[in-house]
Amino acid sequence: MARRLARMSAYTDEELMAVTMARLLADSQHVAVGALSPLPATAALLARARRPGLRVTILGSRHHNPFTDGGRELFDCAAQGRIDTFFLSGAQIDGQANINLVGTGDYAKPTKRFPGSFGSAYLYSLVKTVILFKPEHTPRVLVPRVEFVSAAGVSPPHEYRPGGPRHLVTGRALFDFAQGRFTLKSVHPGQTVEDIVRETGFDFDRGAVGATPPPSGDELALLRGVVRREVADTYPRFAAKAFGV
Amino acid sequence: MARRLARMSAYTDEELMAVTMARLLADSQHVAVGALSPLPATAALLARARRPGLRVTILGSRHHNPFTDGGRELFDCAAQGRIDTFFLSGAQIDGQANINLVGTGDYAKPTKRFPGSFGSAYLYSLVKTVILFKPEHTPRVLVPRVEFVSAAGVSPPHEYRPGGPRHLVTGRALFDFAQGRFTLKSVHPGQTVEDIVRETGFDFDRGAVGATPPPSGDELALLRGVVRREVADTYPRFAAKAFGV
Amino acid sequence: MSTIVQTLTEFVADIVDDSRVAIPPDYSGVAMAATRALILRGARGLRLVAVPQAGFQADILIGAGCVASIETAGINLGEYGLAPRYTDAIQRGELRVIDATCPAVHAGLQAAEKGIPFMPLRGILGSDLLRVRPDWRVIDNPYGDHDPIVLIPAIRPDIALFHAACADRDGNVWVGVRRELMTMAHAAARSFVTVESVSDRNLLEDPALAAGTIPGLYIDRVCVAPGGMRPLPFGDDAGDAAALSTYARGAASPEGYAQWLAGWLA
Amino acid sequence: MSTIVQTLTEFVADIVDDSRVAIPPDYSGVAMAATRALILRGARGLRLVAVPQAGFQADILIGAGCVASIETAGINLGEYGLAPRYTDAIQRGELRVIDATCPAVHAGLQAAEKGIPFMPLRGILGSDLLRVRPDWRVIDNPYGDHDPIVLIPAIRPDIALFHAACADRDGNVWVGVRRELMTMAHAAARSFVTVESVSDRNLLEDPALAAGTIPGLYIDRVCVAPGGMRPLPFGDDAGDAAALSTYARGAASPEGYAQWLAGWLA
Repeated sequence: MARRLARMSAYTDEELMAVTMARLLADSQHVAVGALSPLPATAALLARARRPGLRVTILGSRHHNPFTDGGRELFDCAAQGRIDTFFLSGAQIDGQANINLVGTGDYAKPTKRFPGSFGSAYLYSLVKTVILFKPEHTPRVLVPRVEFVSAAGVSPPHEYRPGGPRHLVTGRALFDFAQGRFTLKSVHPGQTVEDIVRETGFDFDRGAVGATPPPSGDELALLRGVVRREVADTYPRFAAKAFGV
Repeated sequence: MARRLARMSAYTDEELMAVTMARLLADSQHVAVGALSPLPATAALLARARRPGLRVTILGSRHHNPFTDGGRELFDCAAQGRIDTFFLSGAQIDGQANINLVGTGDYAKPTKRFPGSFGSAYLYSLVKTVILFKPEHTPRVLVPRVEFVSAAGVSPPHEYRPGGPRHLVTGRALFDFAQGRFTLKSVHPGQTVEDIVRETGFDFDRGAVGATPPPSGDELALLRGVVRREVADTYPRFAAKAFGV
Repeated sequence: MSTIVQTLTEFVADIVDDSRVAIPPDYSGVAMAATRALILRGARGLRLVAVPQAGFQADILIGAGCVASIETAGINLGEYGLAPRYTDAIQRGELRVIDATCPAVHAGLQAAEKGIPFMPLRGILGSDLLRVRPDWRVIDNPYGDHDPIVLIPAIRPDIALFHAACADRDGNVWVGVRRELMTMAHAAARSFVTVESVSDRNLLEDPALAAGTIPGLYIDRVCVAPGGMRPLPFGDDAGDAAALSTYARGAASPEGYAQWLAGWLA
Repeated sequence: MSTIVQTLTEFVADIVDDSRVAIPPDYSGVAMAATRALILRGARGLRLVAVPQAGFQADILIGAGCVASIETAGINLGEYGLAPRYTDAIQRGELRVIDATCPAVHAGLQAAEKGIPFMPLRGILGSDLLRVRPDWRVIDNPYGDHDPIVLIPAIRPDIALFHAACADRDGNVWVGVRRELMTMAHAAARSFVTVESVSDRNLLEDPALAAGTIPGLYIDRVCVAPGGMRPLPFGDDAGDAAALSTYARGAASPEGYAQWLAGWLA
């Protein structure tokens, strides 16, 4: 993913996704990032570099993790409504924003077994704004219907659900999610709407589709400076390869 | 209470009660004492002075309180079955071992209001052995039926209740409690069975009623030495007046 | 975000009348200096939640007419006896008491901390507390067989008010083993904390101190008030036994209390 | 009572086959040296509870055939990728996976800690986890109106197994901010802890350290195992990235794992 595409852009795919995700954090006061999520961590730290008042909590980080009540505190904190934005991904994501982190085929004898649902089944409902992210944008992962619902995209109206999915950022495009449907908002540089239609396994709405703005010089300078150093603290392997020079 | 009775005993009333309570701790591995309970603290520390393996937890003490998970830990610990013996008292205690720590008269407009139930409603059911203690032994406090049940002495068989009251130590006597009835076990020096019947407001059983053994020389030496010093750490006012010289 | 305010007057300004205020027991971290400021500002209608029991602070506030109701497992002045202003206010019908039992208060706060509507709790069955607490429900344990169990609804205070040893510039507050203060801060919408001092060093950066620190995330107001728990004991300060004794004696009568209060506020 | 045992062989002797063993995640306090001793003793049928997710330790134990089942919110090797022995064991039908979600594991342990049969939890509704976890019940919230809520039954491990920085002679164990280790110890019937060192000073006597200390009341076995979490990072020890990488590469095949294991046990 980190290799430059043929278009010889001045930024990496990770940088473009991180910048796109960071721009979705404008209304957030407290962004939390789960374990093993270097891309969201990069986005959150970039947003914080631009807006120092933003509170960023990164699980697994020694410097951006304020929790002192054990592993449960992130989850308690989310249920208290003290976290505005969280990030989730899925081995499969479908058009109703259901995500699958468990496996394909029969649950008892899976054809493919993924690592597990982690906190998704819970946080997807409780954090006001969840941003889905998935570098791979193909019909293999963006499917009509996930084979196991780790966390449901939508809920019946009477169910307690203060939060849910609001955006999906992939390696090709940015979608919004509302009323149970994805809407294509912008395509990344080098992509066309037709590319997106072809590479997306589910049906989605199209309004006025824009072009995802590439990282600005300021954004790249921050990413490759302070943000890279902060990310390296928790994700040294990611930091070593995801950023341009 | 601390004044010597006319019988000019060589020990105080508190010392006799503490010794009597301490002797009930022989089967216990972990004795806990609630806040504002100097007499049980004295009994537990005496038992520990004689059997150093005994674990004694005294709420409010700086040296005998191992808890590090906040005010709830005593209660969680009790529910886990890790506390063998606890002590409770009551402004009223009745023949079914119900205790009243709330008030008399109409609940909404009490004739007399007591401090409150504290942890009794919970610990009375969950700690295997609860020892009731009450220096005053009169029909005023040992009543046929308490006017408010802070904590119930007995429960229907299907209710979850691993613990409950097993003994009652007063300024006059020692009772056991089983099958919903008190049985007089021994009367303190200077008391007769008739005294007990007259001063007890509820009906109780009598088997072979013995005489409560007075504190031995060893017990008094411990009480007035190490135990008094340890008690003073938490209860300086009590320690200053409850022990003989 | 945590704000460090300069005066206790400012500090208590946002503890508005009728707030539901969680307070710790006398052995934990009682904000006595802030209590004085609350009385000076003429606070009214406070709905206290004692975690889990109350003492001097509640009795003083009740005597001063600041309190509409108190949820508590019990109240007394420790070795100094009964709480006289509390008893008096009840008998005059001026105070609503919501009787609880210690673990139920803790469980209710933990339910709020976890963002759940209730917490089950063992024990309590057979107690008349169930009669006077209709909000405590009894259900059949879904995992048992004819096994009744009590449910305690979440307790969500508007404000947690307490005293602690130390805060830092980010509003992190060190409470050590007094974890009920942390639960209070997690459960309450906002937390107001007086401290002995403010450290220039971030408390969360020290692994030993971090273990006993409430993150600034939960802390809204901090005010430096050295000796802010006096006359109660706190840490290595043994407190002022004579002053506590004077209160207990004075507060035994309305006149004695009024005289004591005038002296305290002077 | 806490017993300080001299060797890891003694230490693991009482972690009998088929025990339900709670283990922490890779970033907490994993008892790796004890894991090696468990494999050397030929442990079988362990029912792991990952609190709340698993990593190297579980993958190694699974590869060695020690594990019958694992309850976990997820498993991977962090930056080193998927857990290969886990995936392989599932596909060969040799491992029972009890899928969870992180907060449900924490809630289940908290229920055990509180001695209650279950804990309600928000979220989860709509997830297929409810389909594969019939022990997670959905009830109508008694405090709501047509408000379904999930119940998580108590998780009561036989043994909590972890590594910590320090113990003292009374079996008190310092874990600092790693409070999930404390919850594990409270919830489990018995706790087995390896430590970097044993202090002659009582940890509870120091107010700063006490805040991060599990009382000896909950600790059954302590064994000194310096570097007992290696090759995982711990405290100021950054761990052995090369060794972790070697494992991840080797364990990709059964043969590679066998070779790696032989080297580790040698």
